[in-house]
Amino acid sequence: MSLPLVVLLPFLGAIAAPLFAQGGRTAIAIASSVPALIALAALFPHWSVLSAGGTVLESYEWLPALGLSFSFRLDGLALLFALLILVIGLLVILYAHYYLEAKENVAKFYALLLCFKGSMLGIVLSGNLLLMLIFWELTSLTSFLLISFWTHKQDARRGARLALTVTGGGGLALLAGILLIGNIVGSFELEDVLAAGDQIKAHALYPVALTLVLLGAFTKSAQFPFHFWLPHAMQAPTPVSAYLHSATMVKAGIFLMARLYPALAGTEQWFYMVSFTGLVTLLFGAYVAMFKHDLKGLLAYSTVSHLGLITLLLGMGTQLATVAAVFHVINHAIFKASLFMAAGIIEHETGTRDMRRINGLWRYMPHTATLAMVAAASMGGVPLLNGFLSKEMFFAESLQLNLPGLWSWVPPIVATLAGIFAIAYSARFIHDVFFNGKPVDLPIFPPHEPPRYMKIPVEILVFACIMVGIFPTFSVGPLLYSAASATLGFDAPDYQLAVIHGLNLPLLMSFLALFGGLLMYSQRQRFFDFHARFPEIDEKAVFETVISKFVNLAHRFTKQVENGSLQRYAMLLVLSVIAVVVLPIADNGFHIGENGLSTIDWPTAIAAGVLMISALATVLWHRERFYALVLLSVVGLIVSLAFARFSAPDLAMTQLSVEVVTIVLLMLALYYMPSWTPVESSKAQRIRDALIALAAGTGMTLITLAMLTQPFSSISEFFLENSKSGGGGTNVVNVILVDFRGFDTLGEITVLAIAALGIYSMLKNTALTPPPGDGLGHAWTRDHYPLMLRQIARPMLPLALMVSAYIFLRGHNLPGGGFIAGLITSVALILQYIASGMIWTQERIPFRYHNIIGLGLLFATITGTGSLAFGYPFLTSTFGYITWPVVGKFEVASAMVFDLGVYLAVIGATLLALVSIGRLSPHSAIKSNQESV
Amino acid sequence: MNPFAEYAISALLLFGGAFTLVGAIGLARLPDFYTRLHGPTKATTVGVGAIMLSSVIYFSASGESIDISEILITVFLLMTAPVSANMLAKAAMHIGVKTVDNTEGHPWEQ
Amino acid sequence: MLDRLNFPQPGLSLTLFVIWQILSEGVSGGSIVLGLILAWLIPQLTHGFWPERPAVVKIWRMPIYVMRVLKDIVVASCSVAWLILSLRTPRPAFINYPLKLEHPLAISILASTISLTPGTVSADISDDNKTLLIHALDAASDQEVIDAIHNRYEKPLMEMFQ
Amino acid sequence: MELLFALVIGTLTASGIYLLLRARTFPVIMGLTLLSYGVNLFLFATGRLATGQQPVIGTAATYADPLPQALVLTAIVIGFAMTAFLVVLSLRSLADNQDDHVNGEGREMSASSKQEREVASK
Amino acid sequence: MTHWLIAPILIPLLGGILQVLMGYAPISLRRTLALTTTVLMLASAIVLLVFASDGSYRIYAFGNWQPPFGIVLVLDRLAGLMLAITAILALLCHIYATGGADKGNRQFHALFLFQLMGLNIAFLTGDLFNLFVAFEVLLIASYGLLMHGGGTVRTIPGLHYVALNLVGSALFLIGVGMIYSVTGTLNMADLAVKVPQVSGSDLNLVKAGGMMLLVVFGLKAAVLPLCFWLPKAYASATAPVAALFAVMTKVGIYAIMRIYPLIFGDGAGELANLGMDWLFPIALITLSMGVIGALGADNLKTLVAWQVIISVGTLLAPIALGSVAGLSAALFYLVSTTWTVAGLFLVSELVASQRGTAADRIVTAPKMRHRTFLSVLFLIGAVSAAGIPPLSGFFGKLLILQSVEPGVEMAWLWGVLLTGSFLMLITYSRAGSIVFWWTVDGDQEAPEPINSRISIATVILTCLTVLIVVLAYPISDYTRATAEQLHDNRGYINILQTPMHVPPNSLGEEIH
Amino acid sequence: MITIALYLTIAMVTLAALLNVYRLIKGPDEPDRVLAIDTLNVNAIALIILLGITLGTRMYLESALLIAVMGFVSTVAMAKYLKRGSVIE
Ligand code: NA
Ligand code: NA
Repeated sequence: MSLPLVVLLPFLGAIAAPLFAQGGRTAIAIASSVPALIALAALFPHWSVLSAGGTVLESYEWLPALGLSFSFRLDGLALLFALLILVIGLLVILYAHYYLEAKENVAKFYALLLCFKGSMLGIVLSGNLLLMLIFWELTSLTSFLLISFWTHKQDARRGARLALTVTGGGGLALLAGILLIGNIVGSFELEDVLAAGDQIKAHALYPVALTLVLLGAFTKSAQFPFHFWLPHAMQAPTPVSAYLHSATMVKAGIFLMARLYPALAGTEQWFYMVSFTGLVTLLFGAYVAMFKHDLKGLLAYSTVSHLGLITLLLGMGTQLATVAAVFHVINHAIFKASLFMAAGIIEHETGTRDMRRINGLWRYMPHTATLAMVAAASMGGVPLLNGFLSKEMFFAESLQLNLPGLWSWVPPIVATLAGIFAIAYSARFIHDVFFNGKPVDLPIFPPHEPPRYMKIPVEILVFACIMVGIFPTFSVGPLLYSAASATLGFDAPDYQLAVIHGLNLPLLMSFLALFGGLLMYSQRQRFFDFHARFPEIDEKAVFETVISKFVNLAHRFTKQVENGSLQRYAMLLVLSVIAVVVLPIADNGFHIGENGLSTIDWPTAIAAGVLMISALATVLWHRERFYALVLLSVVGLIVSLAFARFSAPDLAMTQLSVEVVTIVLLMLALYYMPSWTPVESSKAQRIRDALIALAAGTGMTLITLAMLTQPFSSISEFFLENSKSGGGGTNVVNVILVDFRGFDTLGEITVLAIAALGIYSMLKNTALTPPPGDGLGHAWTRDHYPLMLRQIARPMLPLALMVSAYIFLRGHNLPGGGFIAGLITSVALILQYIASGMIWTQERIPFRYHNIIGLGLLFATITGTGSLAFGYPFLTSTFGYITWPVVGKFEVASAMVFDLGVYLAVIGATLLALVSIGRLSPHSAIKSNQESV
Repeated sequence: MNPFAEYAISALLLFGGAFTLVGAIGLARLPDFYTRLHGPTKATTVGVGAIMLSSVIYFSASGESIDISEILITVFLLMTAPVSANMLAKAAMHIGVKTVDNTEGHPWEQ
Repeated sequence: MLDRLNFPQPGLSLTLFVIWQILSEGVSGGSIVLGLILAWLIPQLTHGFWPERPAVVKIWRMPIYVMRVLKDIVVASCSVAWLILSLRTPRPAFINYPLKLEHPLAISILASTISLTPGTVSADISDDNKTLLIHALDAASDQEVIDAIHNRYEKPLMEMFQ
Repeated sequence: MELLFALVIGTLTASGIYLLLRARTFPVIMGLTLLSYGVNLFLFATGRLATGQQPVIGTAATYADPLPQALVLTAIVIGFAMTAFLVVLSLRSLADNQDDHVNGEGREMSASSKQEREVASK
Repeated sequence: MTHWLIAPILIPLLGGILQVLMGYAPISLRRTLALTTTVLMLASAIVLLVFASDGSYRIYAFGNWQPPFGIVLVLDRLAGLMLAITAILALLCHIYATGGADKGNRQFHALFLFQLMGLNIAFLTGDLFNLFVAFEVLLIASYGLLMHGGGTVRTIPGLHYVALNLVGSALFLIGVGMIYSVTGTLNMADLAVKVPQVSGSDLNLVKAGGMMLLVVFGLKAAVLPLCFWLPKAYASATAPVAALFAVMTKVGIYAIMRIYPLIFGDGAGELANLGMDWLFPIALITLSMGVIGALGADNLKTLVAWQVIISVGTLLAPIALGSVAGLSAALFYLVSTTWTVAGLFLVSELVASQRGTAADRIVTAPKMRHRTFLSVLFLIGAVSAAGIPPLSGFFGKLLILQSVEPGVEMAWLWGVLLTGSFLMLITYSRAGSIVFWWTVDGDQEAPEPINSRISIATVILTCLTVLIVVLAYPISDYTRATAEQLHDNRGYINILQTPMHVPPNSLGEEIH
Repeated sequence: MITIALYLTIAMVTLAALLNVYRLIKGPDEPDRVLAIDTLNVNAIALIILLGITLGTRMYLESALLIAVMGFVSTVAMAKYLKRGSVIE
């Protein structure tokens, strides 16, 4: 339980810390330190196991489907990193306590810092690669939030986004790499993966996996060419820089390479990719660092360089190089953290980080200066300090590389060169800041020593530099050995951690570097002049530019394709259908089915001809809208005739009734619309559209023809057999509608109801100005409600109700039913509206259409639920025959009540829809008493 | 079937068909809208009426129960045709549809 | 409540009842009961839509009038048919017919009659219900048409509706 | 007969789709209506063509497939509801945008209609 | 047989009817009743989820007609899952809506409930034509909901949405017709039996029908090139509506998952895996288009709307691969993405409400009230949506990445998915930093404070992603089992053998 | 005999319909077109009755009744549109 606890504690702390906000900054800082202290205490007992070369494993199942588990694994390497994270974390908390100003959101800061700490611990303690990846990306996220802690600063926001983009993106590559490894090994458990090194390296996908994993590592550890985010991450508050960007997060990539060393290293690919990247980064970082005027910029590039160094060491592949790499991780963390803190103090006290303005601070803050100078010396690799030791090991290893021919000279030369640069920029850090005349134009003047306790973290770290530098074996020996062994996967070879190994080539190189560096610093102006010839690249700005270019490009592209044109969308839809439906059929060839064609009778043919002519005429004259509408109604009429012709009386009636309501609806709308459609598409477009339409039409024709001539049998036999006996009706279509498939009908009337309600609410606050006259320029007539029409409309209503009742009642046994009856009633009422106007009619209708709709739906539903009482499913119908005196025998069917619901819903919905449009007319608002008679 | 019924049915059918056709011919060839209005309102209605009647006789004669629903349709058509004509005439007068030259009198302003 | 259990429009109720018998398959106990129910129910629902019923209608004269009109329709249809089929150019005319009838229903019936009988179509009724615009397909003289209509149709209607 | 029926459906589909691709709401609605006629006829035809075989028990010797008829009935009603909604929506669009184009910001306007607008604005 | 299966349909139906009949009741009463309805529906959905998790099929035969003749509802794991996802989403959206978004239209609650009814029918029905009806119910309700709220911006996108869906409905009918014209049946289980037997010249028709339906479902799901109606429509909808719409595209995906493995699965002979070879590349292109759209979006809602399209592509790619692992991964991701995207819509609306004229546009504006609150919610949503650890979106993507076997498809899927995630990372960080961090001087005109219902609903919906992570094990177990159930269609086919129900106290003659 | 008469009648009615379509297309004015479709409705009624006689069934009569009702309302609405613009006001 202790390992997950170590990881979990900071997160719990992150939740808890803000609760202490009311207790003041100190309370938060203390609260934030608790998790680390507990964690240290929790890790301590494991040391006995680790020092004996063992590994602590704790595993809990989480998502076996993914191969993801809560596995934690503690070995020397993990412990080393965990200690760095925890200890430096504690120092940073203390430091930040003085660094942050009172007005700042300290709670947020500590919470984020703790989240980061937890994530970082998660990376190093994960025993499962996927789990590690989760923490990996979490560090990117928390780092993003920490860098942009001062959200009001543009540079901070940009730097944060740049960092997130690079490291988060690298994380995605790492994810792919890990997945590949998991795929090869069959497990994501670190134990399994580390044991399967040979299997991985032999796999065909090894190069891909390696590349992806290294992409993750390189981006995180700021290796060239992904280094550029790190300097911009320095926009973060200094505690963050010290912690994340020197000691911990940037080491995550190094950690990953070390962690997977047994699984991935030892091949040529590894060697070339890792060592070459490291080499370039080492040199490049060191070179650039020298020219940075920004204190933290210098430190950042120095960090880049040192990370390159470690990478190079890991890439070399020799055992001692690996030991050196691990050692340098420790040393770099120590001196760089202290340097950042010192830089932070300087910035804090002077108000700037520009080395051109900061001069001669020795006079104002000698204590800080001393600390910084020791740390800087360590960074430069001055003997007796920790930096020197690992660098010596590095120089030694650079000489051991077995490269062909002259190539073997390259590593030692580059190493020495980098050493020269390192001395030079360290010297610059010392001389330029603390000496070099007087300060120039400092925002805060004169600078003072910082608060006493702010220096404590620095003092501790500098003390560590010296301790390790002088007593390496005593101070870090066991830990280093344990960590190096864990990295290698077996016990590390013998090596000596001594201050001086004797007079040898590496020592010579060190001295070369020392003097070369000092020389270079003394001649710095020449180098500055040389460097100034190259334009300075602000990667942030480049990044912003690139991103906004991309955004603009994406925006333009999106606007191009998503151009808000229904014409295009509809065309794409139709083309899609043609592509996936019509074309394949055309490919397969078209067949007339086995049944062949039946003979044509001429009246039908003529009717069909009229239909086709009308349809085409509708297209041809679609610009004259009313005319097109008339033609459309002819099409509708013939469609209903076709239904009658081919044995579907119910359909014929439905089509007829719906047709007239639709036409009235369209005319209601047309009143407000232009009566004429202008030509808007070019001839080419029209031809294109016509071709598309023709293709679709041809497709439908062929499909229909193939279908109609093919024999088939359907489930309908069942309906025909059971309609009378099971459904109590002889009109099978109606029995299907109210019984066999009554649920469809319930849905259908619901659709109708919703449409009407939607129409009603959509038009509620709509104002439309009707045109003053028709399209030909005639003003509308005065005569709203013609006499003859009114007179005929009167008897029509009762007659239509009668017919409705008739159609309704017989529907179960003969063509008809609730739907058609409902439409007849609706149309009769519509006639009243047409003949006598909105107000007159509305006055005579004592109910709201909403309620009719609601009642209709309710009837249908309640009838359906009736059967539940008898234990039967919803919509089970029942019927029976009752014999009454006089009346005789008649049928009572529950389906009729359902149909009544349909009837009511249809009336309510149809009229609500039409009346809602009619209400738009200004006349309906005027209380007109035209109806005097 | 009763031969008398057959004769009656056939005659009514042909009569109805002929009148329907005549109405349509009128619609097609009369010179202006107002004259064309006469064809459908009368000839066609009469034609359909005759066909309906033949249907009534046909089904009555072929042994089904006497059923005169068709009459209802005819009555309905007779009731509505004048109103349709009236509405259309009013629409035509509103639009100012041209009359044939030799028309006496004038349509009203709408 | 009880006072609503009447027949607000007895004529309509009767008509509806008869129509129901026509529609239903044969007169039976069931159709009579249902017909009665509908003949009562429907006017209850719709009487508001028919506010201006004539006070007195001599309804028994109606069948005679209808028979006359039907005969005229058939006879005169033939003449129109002939006119259509012959190649003679018709002499159309718009005729202003002075109405004596006052009741709107009566006017409507007259106008319908005019439209149904061949050769004439009621094109419009003036706003004051005093004049009927008739379009005649082939009119010899206006007055002839006016007289014919008045004598043959308007007089009987006046008798019915006064 | 089948060929005739197929041609009718094809014509309706083609006409419908051509109108669907127009730039104004009204033709689009008409196109959709035509298309739905075609579709309803097609769905109806899936039960194959039958003459005088209305599926009313006792009125014919054999019966047409009643199921597609029921489906088409449902489809007609639903189609009506949808069309009604679309019609009203196009009215609403007319009210909101002062014209009846179906295209949003990226309206494709040809020279002729621009001219027309200019003329109209004078 | 249990009547529970109709509960998720009848509850919103009756609740909706009640809303229609109570049009003039005070709004507080209507809200209470409407919310009660949704809560009851959620309860019923959970009951069904529990039922379904035993892995059996439950059927409900309307009218007590033996399938394939009558319409049946079929409850299996997939249906249970979809019901639960929708019900939870719906309740939260509904609570949000009662915070004030439901004003201005008395029909809002009715439309909302009918929409739920339509969705639930779609998830439960075992009948192809009834699926059409369900689609229409949910579509027509969605049209109404889309137009809810003031302003003129939504009419044109609404018009496009309606018109295209009308074409879609027509295509659906044609597709159903083609399939019926050969198989003579509409019941999905029966189709699963009959389609593999199709041969000869009938193959063409069924194939055409199947592809036609795929186009229709693709339109509903918004795959490229049929997705362009979506961004503007969703972006212009009122927040709770847009959030509810997060599940609408999933209906299309649901239909694909339901129908293709069942009817055109591995055992469908010549029609096996119909259309899936099209679907895979289309899914990836859709995903790419979504990413481009999101990258180029100039306001948050549009960005989120494109995220919907990204989700669609992400979901369909593994579905197209057709493996159990793929389906399972897709289902897991579906749970996550539906809620996450919905939450983002709500957050975007809140942001818009706090920024005056800048609304949710990705531009600088004076600092908003509740910035921390909103930015945290946005962060959670964005992290989950972009598929970055540790939130649920990541696990979904991880499952999807793992579901594909090494090969060309893997390269494509991984490449597109990971690049997409990368670009979305950029997109969200850019949008978030501009909207939340990059403030100019000045004060917002004091916007209305966010009322507690709204914030509770938003917080819960946004944080569901955390819940998914916590429950990842049971959820992934469930989706795995669901995928297995989908992949093996024998169980579904067996519903045809279900004996019809005869109640113990049968009333004999009175009921047939 | 009835058969022959029936066929002749169907032929005449169909021809009549064609003439109506001619008028429909030709116009020249909108009222002409509405008149043509009104007449077409009546022809359709006739055709349905004739279909019923041909098939010997009364199943289609109500369709004819509906054409009469619906056709009338449709004609009236169109006419009103032509002169008033607003069909329901
Ligand atoms: Na300086
Ligand atoms: Na009778």
